[in-house]
Amino acid sequence: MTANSALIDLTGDPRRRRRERTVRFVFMTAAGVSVLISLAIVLSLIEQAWQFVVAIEFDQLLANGWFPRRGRFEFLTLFVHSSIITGIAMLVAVPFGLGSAIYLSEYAKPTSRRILKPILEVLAGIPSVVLGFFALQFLTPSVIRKVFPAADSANFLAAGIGVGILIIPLVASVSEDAMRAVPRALREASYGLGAKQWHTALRVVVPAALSGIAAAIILGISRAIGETMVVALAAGLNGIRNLNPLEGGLTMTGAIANLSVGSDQVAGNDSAFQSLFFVGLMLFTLTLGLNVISERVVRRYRQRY
Amino acid sequence: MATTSTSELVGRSLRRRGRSWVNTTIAGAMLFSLLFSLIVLVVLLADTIVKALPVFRSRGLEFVTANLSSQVDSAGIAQGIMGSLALTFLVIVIAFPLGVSAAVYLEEYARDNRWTRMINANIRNLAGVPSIVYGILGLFLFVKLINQGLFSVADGISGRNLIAGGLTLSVLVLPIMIITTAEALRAVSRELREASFGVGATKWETIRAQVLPVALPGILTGAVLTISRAFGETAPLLLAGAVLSQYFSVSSDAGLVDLVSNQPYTALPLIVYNFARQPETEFVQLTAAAILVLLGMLLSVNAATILLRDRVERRRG
Amino acid sequence: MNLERSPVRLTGGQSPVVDGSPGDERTSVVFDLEELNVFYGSFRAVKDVTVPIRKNEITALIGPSGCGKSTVLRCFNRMNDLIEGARVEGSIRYHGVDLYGDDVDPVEVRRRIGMVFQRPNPFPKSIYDNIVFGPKIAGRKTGLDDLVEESLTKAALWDEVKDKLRDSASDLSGGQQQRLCIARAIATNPDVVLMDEPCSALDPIATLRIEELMLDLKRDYTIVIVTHNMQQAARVSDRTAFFSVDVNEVGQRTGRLVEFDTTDKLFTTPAQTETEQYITGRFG
Amino acid sequence: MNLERSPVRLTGGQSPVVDGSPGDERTSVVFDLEELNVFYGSFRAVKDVTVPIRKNEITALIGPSGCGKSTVLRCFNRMNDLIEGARVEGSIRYHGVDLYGDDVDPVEVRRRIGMVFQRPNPFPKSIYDNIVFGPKIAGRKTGLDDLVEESLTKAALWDEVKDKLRDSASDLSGGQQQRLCIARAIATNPDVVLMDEPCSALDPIATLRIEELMLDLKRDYTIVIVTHNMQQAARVSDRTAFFSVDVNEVGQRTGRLVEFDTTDKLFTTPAQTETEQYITGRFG
Amino acid sequence: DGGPETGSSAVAATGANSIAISGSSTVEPISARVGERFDAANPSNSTTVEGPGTGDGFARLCAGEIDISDASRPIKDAEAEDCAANGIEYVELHIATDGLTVMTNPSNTTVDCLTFADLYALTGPESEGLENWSEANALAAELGGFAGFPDADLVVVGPGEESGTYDTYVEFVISDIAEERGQEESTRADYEASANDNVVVQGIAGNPTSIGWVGFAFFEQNADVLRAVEIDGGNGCVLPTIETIASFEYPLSRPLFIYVKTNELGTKSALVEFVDFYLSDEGVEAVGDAGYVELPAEDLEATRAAWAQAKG
Ligand SMILES: Nc1ncnc2c1ncn2[C@@H]1O[C@H](COP(=O)(O)OP(=O)(O)OP(=O)(O)O)[C@@H](O)[C@H]1O
Ligand SMILES: Nc1ncnc2c1ncn2[C@@H]1O[C@H](COP(=O)(O)OP(=O)(O)OP(=O)(O)O)[C@@H](O)[C@H]1O
Ligand SMILES: [Mg+2]
Ligand SMILES: [Mg+2]
Repeated sequence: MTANSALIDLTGDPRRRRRERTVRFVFMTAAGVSVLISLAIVLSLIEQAWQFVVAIEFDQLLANGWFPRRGRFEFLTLFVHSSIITGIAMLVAVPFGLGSAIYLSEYAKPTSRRILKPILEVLAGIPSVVLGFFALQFLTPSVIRKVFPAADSANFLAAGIGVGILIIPLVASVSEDAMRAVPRALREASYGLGAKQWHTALRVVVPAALSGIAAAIILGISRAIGETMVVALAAGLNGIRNLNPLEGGLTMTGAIANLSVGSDQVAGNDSAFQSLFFVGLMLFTLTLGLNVISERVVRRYRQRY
Repeated sequence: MATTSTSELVGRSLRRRGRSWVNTTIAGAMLFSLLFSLIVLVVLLADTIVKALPVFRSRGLEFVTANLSSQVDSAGIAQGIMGSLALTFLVIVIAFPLGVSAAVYLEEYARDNRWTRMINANIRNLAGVPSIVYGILGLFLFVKLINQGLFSVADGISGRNLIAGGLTLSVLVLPIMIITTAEALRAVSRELREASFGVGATKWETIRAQVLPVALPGILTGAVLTISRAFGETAPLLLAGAVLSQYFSVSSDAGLVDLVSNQPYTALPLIVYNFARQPETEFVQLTAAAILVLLGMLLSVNAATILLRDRVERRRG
Repeated sequence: MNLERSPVRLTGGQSPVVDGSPGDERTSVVFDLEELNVFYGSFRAVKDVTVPIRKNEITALIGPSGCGKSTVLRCFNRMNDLIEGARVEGSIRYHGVDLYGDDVDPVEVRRRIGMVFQRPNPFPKSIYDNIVFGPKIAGRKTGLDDLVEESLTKAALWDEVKDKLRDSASDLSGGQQQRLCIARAIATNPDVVLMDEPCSALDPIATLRIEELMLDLKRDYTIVIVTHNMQQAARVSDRTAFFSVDVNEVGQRTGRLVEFDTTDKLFTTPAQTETEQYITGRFG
Repeated sequence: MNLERSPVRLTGGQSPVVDGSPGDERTSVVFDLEELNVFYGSFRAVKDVTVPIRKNEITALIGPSGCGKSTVLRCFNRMNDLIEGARVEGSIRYHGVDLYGDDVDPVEVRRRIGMVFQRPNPFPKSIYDNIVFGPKIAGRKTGLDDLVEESLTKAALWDEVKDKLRDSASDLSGGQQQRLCIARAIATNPDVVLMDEPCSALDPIATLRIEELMLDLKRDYTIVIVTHNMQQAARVSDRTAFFSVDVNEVGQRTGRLVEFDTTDKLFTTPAQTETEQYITGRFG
Repeated sequence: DGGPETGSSAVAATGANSIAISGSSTVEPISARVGERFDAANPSNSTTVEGPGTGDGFARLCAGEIDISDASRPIKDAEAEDCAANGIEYVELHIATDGLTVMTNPSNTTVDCLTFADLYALTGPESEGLENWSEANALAAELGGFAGFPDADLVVVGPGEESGTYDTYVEFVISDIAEERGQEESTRADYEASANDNVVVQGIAGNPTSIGWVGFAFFEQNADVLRAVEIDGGNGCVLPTIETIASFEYPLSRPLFIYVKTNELGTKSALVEFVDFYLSDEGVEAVGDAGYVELPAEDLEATRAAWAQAKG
């Protein structure tokens, strides 16, 4: 018997074990890359944005309007313009996105769902530059100008609607997930009390999924603020603060795009281009914050059910 | 007797009072909000086709094969198509291996600790970063560094080349690739893994021979998303060195290395953007035509990947 | 109405023994199931069930898992309408009215026939809103506060929650939640309450309270309860329907009614050996 | 090794009765569990298990749900390593070698100690590939066809599938799939086969076939089987370990070994009242 | 250094057979045409022509990133110092003339001729916020312009600040007056700016009471929907025409240049050939094709001489 124990060798094949370690290491490095990327983003933004901030006088950030070449860097203007477009976009995306979600999760039968869901997926696949062209060459002339002949060729309304269309699928899919996470038991309880379908949908399911829907909206806002091409094409380049949706103006993303296309470096005026990184940093912080918030909100309903 | 009347009373009280119009209107409203997206799609496509028609009529497919030009009537999008295909290829060879490996590590190897959760959250957030910010990263990290000869293959190499663009787009889509792959891996049953370990397979053997094959369709679905995203992106390339101009040309005798590392490039969406900025009606038409080509290529890229996925699924039965 | 129908006694292994038992005349029939068959798609879940449910009584449905208790129960308020492909054959008369008649509105049916489910499923809203949900959608606007107090009192929950009506119902214990669901069900003032294993998710103490509650409630309501727990059926119900299940070659389980009788009779002197075996726990 | 250890008989409610039974000397000990404790994180799932597993015998682990049968079984081939936070204290000696020793490669352990799971889990590949996967990764390149035939024959599946070795294993019936899993397990030529409720997902006929199969297999292999089904334990096993479970105030269930003995003895004259109650079905 | 970081930056002056041109969007059409024709003859050559703005062009030229910088104004001292600092040498080649054209909508008949004073009053830094022509009268009169503007909405449209056209306009029209009045040497910020001259054209064509300025080429191409305004630079009102511009009689005439980096002329034959072609009779046609005013013979000779000397 005791001899037996000597016979048993469980140390296994060292080559296989070595290979395991190597593979594991390779994969780990790959995962590490994602961290490096985030670091790279943050560092490159901060490094350059800092150069900008030290290069300019503080009151240049409060000067009237966003005119890099004149050393006027009123970020507030860009922010206001971005907010206006985001607002309009959400006015489009929330009702249509939520409606779609409610229909898909509460009304559509599995078969019709399989037919209807792809509509949103296709829409989600349309490149934003295409919607930018659509906003500039169709929405403005053929829709908005028909209602408001006074509208400029580049205006917030068209850009906002374009962005809104762009994020309908996002809002729809995230809030639909939330609604489908609502347990069947709640629906049965509602029907059991003699509720009609719309009672159940709007008074039971939607309230129960509210946090998820909120997350969807926040995500939508973040996406709208970050959207570039639609804005660059349809919202115009006006650096003077403008609150009229029928006229255009430069947004955060628009400013970055514009600077990257032609900033007109004149010797001794480097900060004109550096401002690009400053705006980029602001944009990054803003969207990151929104995403983190929506993360939190989502986790709330995830753990509820 | 009394009961009969109860029966009638009950019968009446249970009677259906006509279709509830509230119910129907609300259902209708919800359905409409969904169909709105469809309407938009149809209008967008119809409008584009109408605007593009003159180009196809007068030039047929010639403008697809023609290069950029300062003359509207001879300007074409060939360089954009080549550029986009090249970029997509680069994304496939860079982002897929990286993304899948990262996902495999996070799902299969990493223990569930704060560090791992941090990385996962970080990846989800990266997926939400505006694409133009990735452009800034590309400009700073790739264009600039390559210019300063960091990755330089030869001296005086230009940072405004396909490699810079490809890297930028790869970084952009990496999070999507990781997330979708991770989901696909999560869907693989624990039983399958235990079966494999039970016959003395190592982790890697289990992943390679059992888990990845089963997860492949899901991974390919991620691939569809990734490719179409990369293919349609414009903003990051504005900064990542793609040429945005009336005219540029590529040397006819540039070798492959030279092409990706040293020649100017552009992409189809950028050409769309540049055309769309020009107000003349000729350019409006040209833009629409270019958009149709863009959408067509997107569609076929997706279709191809989806077909591939179904093939895989069927092969696995 | 078929009150005059004299008690039928069928015999023979497979055919159910339905005993009207003494005292039929005392209580009127609320539900009258005849030759009820329920299908899910093509698969028949329950076969030829014939059972009368009497007013102000507690009727228990017992039987092994998968024998179709829930399925049958969900026919009483047409809950099955919500399941794709679910189909009913045979007749269910409610006070003599065919429940599945064309001009019958299931919404109305569910309003008059409340239901309590296996696992407590309060809405993620305040206790108050849980109670008033039903009445509100039924169009009631006034006297809601009184209604809440009344329902909660009937459900023996008032004292425990009267100071936190605005708190979220999710914070209640399992037993309290289930009683809240009962309160919610009776708030719409139904005349029948259906309960599908209402205690299976609760601890013994909570269970006991619910059972006492049922005995109170039966003064005002007719109750049908599904339970796995034979002691419970014996403790609370006046009559019991025992279902069994036949498995066919492809493994489909079709439930059938084996015996229906007063609970005492069924538990003391069952007419069917199958019943006896089950209640003595020798199978199922 | 501790074969010479004279049969211990511990007494007293909580402490397990481990009986070496006549004939220890005939058969050698393959596994030797001493004071085994298994933890999931901080929670102790199994307490102080001391059991010897003997060569070419079938040892059954029985007990109520949650008593830790699977947990113990998964220690024999270090399957628990795969579960985060799972920890083992005490010793498991395999032919005298400490299974959890530092220089032991769990991969090697699992190759020598095969496992069959509760639900049939063939790889979504061809029958052939299912069998050869294990040997291939173990580095075997030649004679695979013979190996496949041999393993399938041992698993009493060869005749049914020999004409469709290239078909997908998913198309087999549940019983066939489970036998395929057994064939897959013995293809790596282990000397122990662990089975966790191998028949719980199968119909009676399939179950019978598997049981016969086990009796054949024990000539070449040592078998440890977890089962809920006491008849099965009685039918197939030589020795039986009966586990019970203590529930602490916070409801955590910690399993412990109540009695270990030859199956005849344990089922006919159990030393512990707890055991007797369980096998006569009066609890659990 | 702003250069290496510029957005569409850094077409590094690279391999022997690739030529990178950037700078003025006004000159871009000329260089693009030249490049196109040159490549047709030399397929192995790679040319990139971009038009982010004159200033960007100089920044990159001085950062050594490009071979040729298009310019719609002469290089500024600061920019020249930049080049010197980086050891970049260049030759300035005058290749065409442009008449910066002030224009309005054809339906606007009240304005035929404007002085710099008028333009300053309408578009200068002090006009910021003005929304009606008549509001500019006071200042215009004070500065000795014609004034007498009607009561009509004032819409100012012009090329973006990144364009050389903008610089020229400021330099010609605004600078002097702004200087003596101690104002910022720039136009009002609240005008409809566009990087794309065609958008400017459309803005004016689309608005009956608008005023704006573009390069002569763009005006000429759209002469049917625009109306050029005569400019009085002190010697009476002059309408921009090919002749008046070529002769610099038109006060807003300006030379268009290309600045060629000379550091690598020895090693980079392609660049030499390219510029040779640019200045050849065939190349010069591009100027007319692009809608600009070709140089009088003697000026062209001067340019060719300068190039010949630079080649050494
Ligand atoms: N939605 C459904 N679709 C298809 N089959 C169903 C559905 N619900 C139940 N069944 C089937 O109908 C039969 C009866 O199910 P039911 O839930 O009524 O049994 P039960 O007596 O309530 O069992 P339990 O006591 O476990 O609740 C079962 O075979 C079940 O598989
Ligand atoms: N992966 C795990 N993590 C945490 N606790 C676990 C895990 N697996 C099992 N447990 C716990 O360990 C105890 C024993 O589980 P185990 O599965 O071994 O019981 P069992 O006897 O196999 O039950 P069954 O007969 O139902 O399979 C149970 O309380 C269970 O909740
Ligand atoms: Mg049930
Ligand atoms: Mg188990």
